Amino acid sequence: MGMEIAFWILAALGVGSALAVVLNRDIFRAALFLVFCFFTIAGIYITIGADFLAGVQVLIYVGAISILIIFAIMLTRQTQRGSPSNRLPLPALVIGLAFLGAMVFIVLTTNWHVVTPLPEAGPTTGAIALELFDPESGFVLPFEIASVLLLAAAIGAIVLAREK
Amino acid sequence: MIGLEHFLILSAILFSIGIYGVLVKRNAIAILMSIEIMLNAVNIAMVAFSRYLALLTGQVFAIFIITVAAAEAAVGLAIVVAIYRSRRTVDVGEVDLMKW
Amino acid sequence: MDWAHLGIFVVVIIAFFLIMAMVFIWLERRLIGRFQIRLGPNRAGPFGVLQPVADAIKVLIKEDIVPARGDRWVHFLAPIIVFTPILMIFAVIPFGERAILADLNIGILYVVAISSIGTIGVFMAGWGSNNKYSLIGAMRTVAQMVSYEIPLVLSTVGVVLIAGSLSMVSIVEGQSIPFILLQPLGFLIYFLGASAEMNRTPFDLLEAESEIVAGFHTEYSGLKFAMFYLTEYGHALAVSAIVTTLYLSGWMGPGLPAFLWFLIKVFFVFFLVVWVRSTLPRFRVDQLMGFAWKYLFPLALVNIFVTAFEVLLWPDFPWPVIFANIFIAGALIVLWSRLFPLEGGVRFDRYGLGIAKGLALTFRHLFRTPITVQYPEERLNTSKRIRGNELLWDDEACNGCGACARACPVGIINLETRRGPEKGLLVERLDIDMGCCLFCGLCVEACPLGALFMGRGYERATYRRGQLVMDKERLALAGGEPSAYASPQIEAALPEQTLLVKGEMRGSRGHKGEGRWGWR
Amino acid sequence: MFPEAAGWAIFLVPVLSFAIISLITRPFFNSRPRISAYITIASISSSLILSLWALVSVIQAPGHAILLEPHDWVTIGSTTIQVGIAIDSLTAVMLIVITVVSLMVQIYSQGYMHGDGGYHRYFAFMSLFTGSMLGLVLASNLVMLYVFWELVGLCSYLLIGFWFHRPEAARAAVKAFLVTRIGDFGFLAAIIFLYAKTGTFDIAELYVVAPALLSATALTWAAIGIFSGAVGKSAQFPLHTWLPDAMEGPTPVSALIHAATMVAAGVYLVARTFPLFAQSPQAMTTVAIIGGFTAIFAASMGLVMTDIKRVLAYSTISQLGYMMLGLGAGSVAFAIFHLANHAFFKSLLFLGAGSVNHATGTFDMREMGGLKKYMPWTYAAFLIASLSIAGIWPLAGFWSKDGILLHAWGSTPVLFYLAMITVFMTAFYMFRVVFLTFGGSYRGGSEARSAHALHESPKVMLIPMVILAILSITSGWLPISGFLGGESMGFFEVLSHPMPWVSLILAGLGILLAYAMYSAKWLSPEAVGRRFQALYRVLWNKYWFDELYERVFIFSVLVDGLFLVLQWFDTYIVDGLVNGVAGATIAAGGILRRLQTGQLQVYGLAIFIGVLAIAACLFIFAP
Repeated sequence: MGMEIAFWILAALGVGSALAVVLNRDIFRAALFLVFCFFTIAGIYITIGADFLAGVQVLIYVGAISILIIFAIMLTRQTQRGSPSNRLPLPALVIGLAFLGAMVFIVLTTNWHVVTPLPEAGPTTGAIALELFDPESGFVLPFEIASVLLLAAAIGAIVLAREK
Repeated sequence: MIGLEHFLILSAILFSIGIYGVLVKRNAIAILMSIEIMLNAVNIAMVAFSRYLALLTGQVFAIFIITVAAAEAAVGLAIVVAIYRSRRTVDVGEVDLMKW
Repeated sequence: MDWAHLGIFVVVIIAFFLIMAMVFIWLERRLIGRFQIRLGPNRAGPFGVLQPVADAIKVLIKEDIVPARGDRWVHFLAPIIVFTPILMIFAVIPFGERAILADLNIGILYVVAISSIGTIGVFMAGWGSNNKYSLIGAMRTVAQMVSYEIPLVLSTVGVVLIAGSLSMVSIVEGQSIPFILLQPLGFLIYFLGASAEMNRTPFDLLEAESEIVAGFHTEYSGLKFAMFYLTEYGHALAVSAIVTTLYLSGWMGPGLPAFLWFLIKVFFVFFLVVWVRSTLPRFRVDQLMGFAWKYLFPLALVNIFVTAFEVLLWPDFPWPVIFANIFIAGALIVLWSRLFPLEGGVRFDRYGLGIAKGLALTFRHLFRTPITVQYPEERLNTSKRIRGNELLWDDEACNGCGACARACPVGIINLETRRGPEKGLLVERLDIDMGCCLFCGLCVEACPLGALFMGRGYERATYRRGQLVMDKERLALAGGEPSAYASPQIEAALPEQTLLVKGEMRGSRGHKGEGRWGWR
Repeated sequence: MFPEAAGWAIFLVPVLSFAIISLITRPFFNSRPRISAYITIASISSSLILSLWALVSVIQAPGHAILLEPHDWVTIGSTTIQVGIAIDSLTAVMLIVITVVSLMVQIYSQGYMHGDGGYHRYFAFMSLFTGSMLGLVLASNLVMLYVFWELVGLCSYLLIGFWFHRPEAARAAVKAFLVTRIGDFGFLAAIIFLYAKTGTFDIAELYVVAPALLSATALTWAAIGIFSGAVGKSAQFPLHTWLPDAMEGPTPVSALIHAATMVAAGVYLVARTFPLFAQSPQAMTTVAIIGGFTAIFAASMGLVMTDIKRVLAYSTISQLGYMMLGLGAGSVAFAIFHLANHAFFKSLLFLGAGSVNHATGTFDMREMGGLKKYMPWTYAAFLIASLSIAGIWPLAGFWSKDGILLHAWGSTPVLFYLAMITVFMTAFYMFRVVFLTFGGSYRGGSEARSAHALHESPKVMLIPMVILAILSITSGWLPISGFLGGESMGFFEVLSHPMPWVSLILAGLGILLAYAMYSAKWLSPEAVGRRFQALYRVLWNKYWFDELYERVFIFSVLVDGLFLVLQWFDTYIVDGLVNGVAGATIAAGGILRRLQTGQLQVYGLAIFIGVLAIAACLFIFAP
């Protein structure tokens, strides 16, 4: 019961803050709403029982990516101009709603083969680790590739953003 | 009872909001922010699947998506900063050197 | 754990947090005082324990100033967002065997994640203030915090590797040997990283008054400033608690109850923090980032590799590993600082001994008698030739020649005379406006009869300027003690100058009679 | 019994030496060039030992042939290309000739190339060449033979252009490569033609299958195709022009490649595929005519050249013509016999020329003279070789040449007369060389060399020459022709026939004339030149063949004729097509580029619309 209430509150807050992100003209505030949105999504992970992912979400998105975004906002000094819309709000709205409709339709009409009864949500950290690094069926190679990707991205970002 | 559909629809709503933001915002950073919302929406769906289909692979994928999102944010924002350096603007409408 | 239990625990934790923060504020001030051979606050309540309360009351009734054209909401939310995560950290701190709000199995991850939220608050504070110093300070602070967060997180990985769990309780229970012995390098990195996260000396240059006003909270006052202040000490408390949990085997210990052990260790860690703060000077700004990225970060990585290797080889960690790890840590620190000196050639193998000496010195200061003057009760033993803020006039000796009035460069000596019965001059009026006096002493030197003296008194405060104008009665020699300035005969009569403080001689027993803080 | 591995080792060891030199000693021991020389000499020595073993085995084997199963190399669909080696008497003789001459040349090269910057490279290429040449004679099928055929061509190219910084050398290398390619084209066409008709590349099989499956005309064309390869490689008329220019390479290279072995590969090829030729009288006639004509034609140009190596080059062409004549006259045995003898004395002549050059620094005979005094060993060796090539009894050249003449007399008397004239010419121009170089008094050499700087070459150069001189005398006494299936002649018995006397008298006359003109000065060469000025000019200008090829064929026919047509086709048809497509694309792009606004979000909109459309399509059309 508590989780249900939490879900509805978090979902409402998440959607609201996401809307604020795209509608707010003040880019800094939009970024703050984005942080809040990330935070609510972490909360939603907890309601699904993905505690490790919630921690990762907060650590990466709130702690790192948001900071990066805010730094970029500061470095580009675009706050005076704000974050206005272009000339496409109406087509974009139509497309967005069409996407929403299509996805909701698909979600509702598909049989998802949900496992019943739902297994008890337990700690996921160890299970994820086993899933990731299982030598038989794990994701060791993708994991390594992802780390190389991160390294490349870090170096690339430094090179790109460096003052010549 | 909260079911899989709830999470999927929440994910769809956030994704659509992200689409709207990507299409509408002029500021490149705002566009990147909208993209982050979309990625998070996908992650919600992934995690919901992993819970309701009892497959942890969904969460593993979410972790990879977060990794890629971090890389994307780093490189994307670096590009925005670099563009700002050379053109003194981050308005994607004004960055149209690639036309014709 | 039912809701009531949970609620009570939350209240207890908040109370603990607030009380401990206040204790820390008091403790830090007292400790720094003793480290610097002072007393620290000691008036409000016994030993000054009520000082934080007094501060709190003062701050609560101060005016809350919001900068014009600042982002009001952001400005308002910033202290809350900085404060809340620190409070939330305590949810996973095990105070005792079962005294923990939520034994999350992602304990450390939770701590790291939650504490990273604070950076957003710092940013908001800088942005909302609409002040370029605040913003620059905030950006630098955030950059510093983010940079130091990486070695900090990496250093905890070593602990997690050995304990095999992210849960705080499991980590504590895994410490049959305190991890500080198995992870000396990790402990050092965590300690330094956490100090930087807290913006504490030697990493506090971004909110140091002498550097950049007060950094991101320049524009904060009143309750909001109090929140920042509270956060600072709450953060220190949190870090102490986390270090205790991760490296000092938490609540575990022989004999005493668990909670007491926990508290002792927390205080010990905080003592370390204060000790370092009161000893070391600040980093230079160009060395700040270099220290995190070139020194702590690689060492943290090496620490992970070494630890992982040891976990693979000796899963139960026999005791020789302790010495091996201490040796590895020392060798790494010396080698690394030799190989990669920071900007300006700072090499910790050169300065390491100096740091140790400095720490030893401040530690010795703890056991010395403070030289603080408890002012109204105790007075300074003034110099023989002090020029106090008064003048003394000898009615008998004065012949009204007016030399003093002529000598005065600012012309504040107002002398009126009349013919006396024996053809001498009688002083009708002598007014000196001490509010304008330079205390240059020319009048004293000009007096041919030695009728005018500088006084030794230095406590002449009035409510009005007019009250500073002395008349004949108030200048009378009988009212004060003349200084030996320009008066050799008085100097000869005065006792020998000893220490600065009157009464009992103070100072280090080791330095008795050397007059290190006064004039002989 | 001769093991198969030993057969493979014969040519793979030098190839291995090439690999070692280029991959190990050249990069890592660059300052110790002698290592490369030793490696090369060791590898060729082992090849020589293995070849001797092979020879002994072949002699003992029934039918004088060692049969080895070929191995599959590449299978493309139903076509299987095999590699295999076969050793019969022909191969065995060739193996011995190649390894002996190559070994001598390598030993000699140590002295000749001493101090050259490309020492490693030289020996690497020489190893590769020797290996390829051995592979060429060992190959049991046409594909493998062709591979090595091209490899020796490549080595020839590399070694002619060894001093590639000299423009003449680079040009000569390219010329050699291109001219031989014309012949190779015919050869390749013949291989493919034969395969198309018979379905096999195996030479031994072809002997049996080809005459049965191919019509007489087809066989003739196939034979002529193969012969065209031989014409190119052996520098027969009309593809002879590259060989004199190839003298730009180092002299040991000329000795090995352009005198003894590679140029003889054409002769070997015809000999190897002789059963095909034997079935076609026309082909035989063609070979004989071209051979005979080349012999006299090249000899005539050799009469007037002043460059010692060019004289030798024309002489080589001429002697190769002899061999072809012998083949055309139907005597494989004597053709190969002559090949072997020629290999020894001609390589000796080249080595002698190199030795002379080593001393004087020039190849121009007008600047030599009187070297007899300074270089007695070289003189002796050179004289022996000259007598041998002139066909003086009982030296090696006599035996094989007279065998060929005998056969020519038997088949086509016209060619016999030409050959007889050639004998005279050969004797004349060789002794012209001897007298100009060694007789008289020293005339200067190149600028920096005065007479007292003249010296005999070092031992490392002389010893190979002495060995080759011995072989030049004695190789004719060996029963090679008999071994190869021809008749052999008794040592003195041969003098009882009239024919050898005729050729001996003609050779003697040639020597006498040379003596008269260049040693005794009874006749002034200048006077003779003026007397026959027209002829002299023709000969001096090499019948204007280079000019003919360059001006007429290349510029008139190709550049102004065929190329113009091709260029028109290229410009209007090919380019027109390409430009038309491009123009249409540009026009379409001009319209479509309006869509490309540079506005990222418009593209994004399009992408999302597209995704929606795809989803809709999936939903509508999916089952």
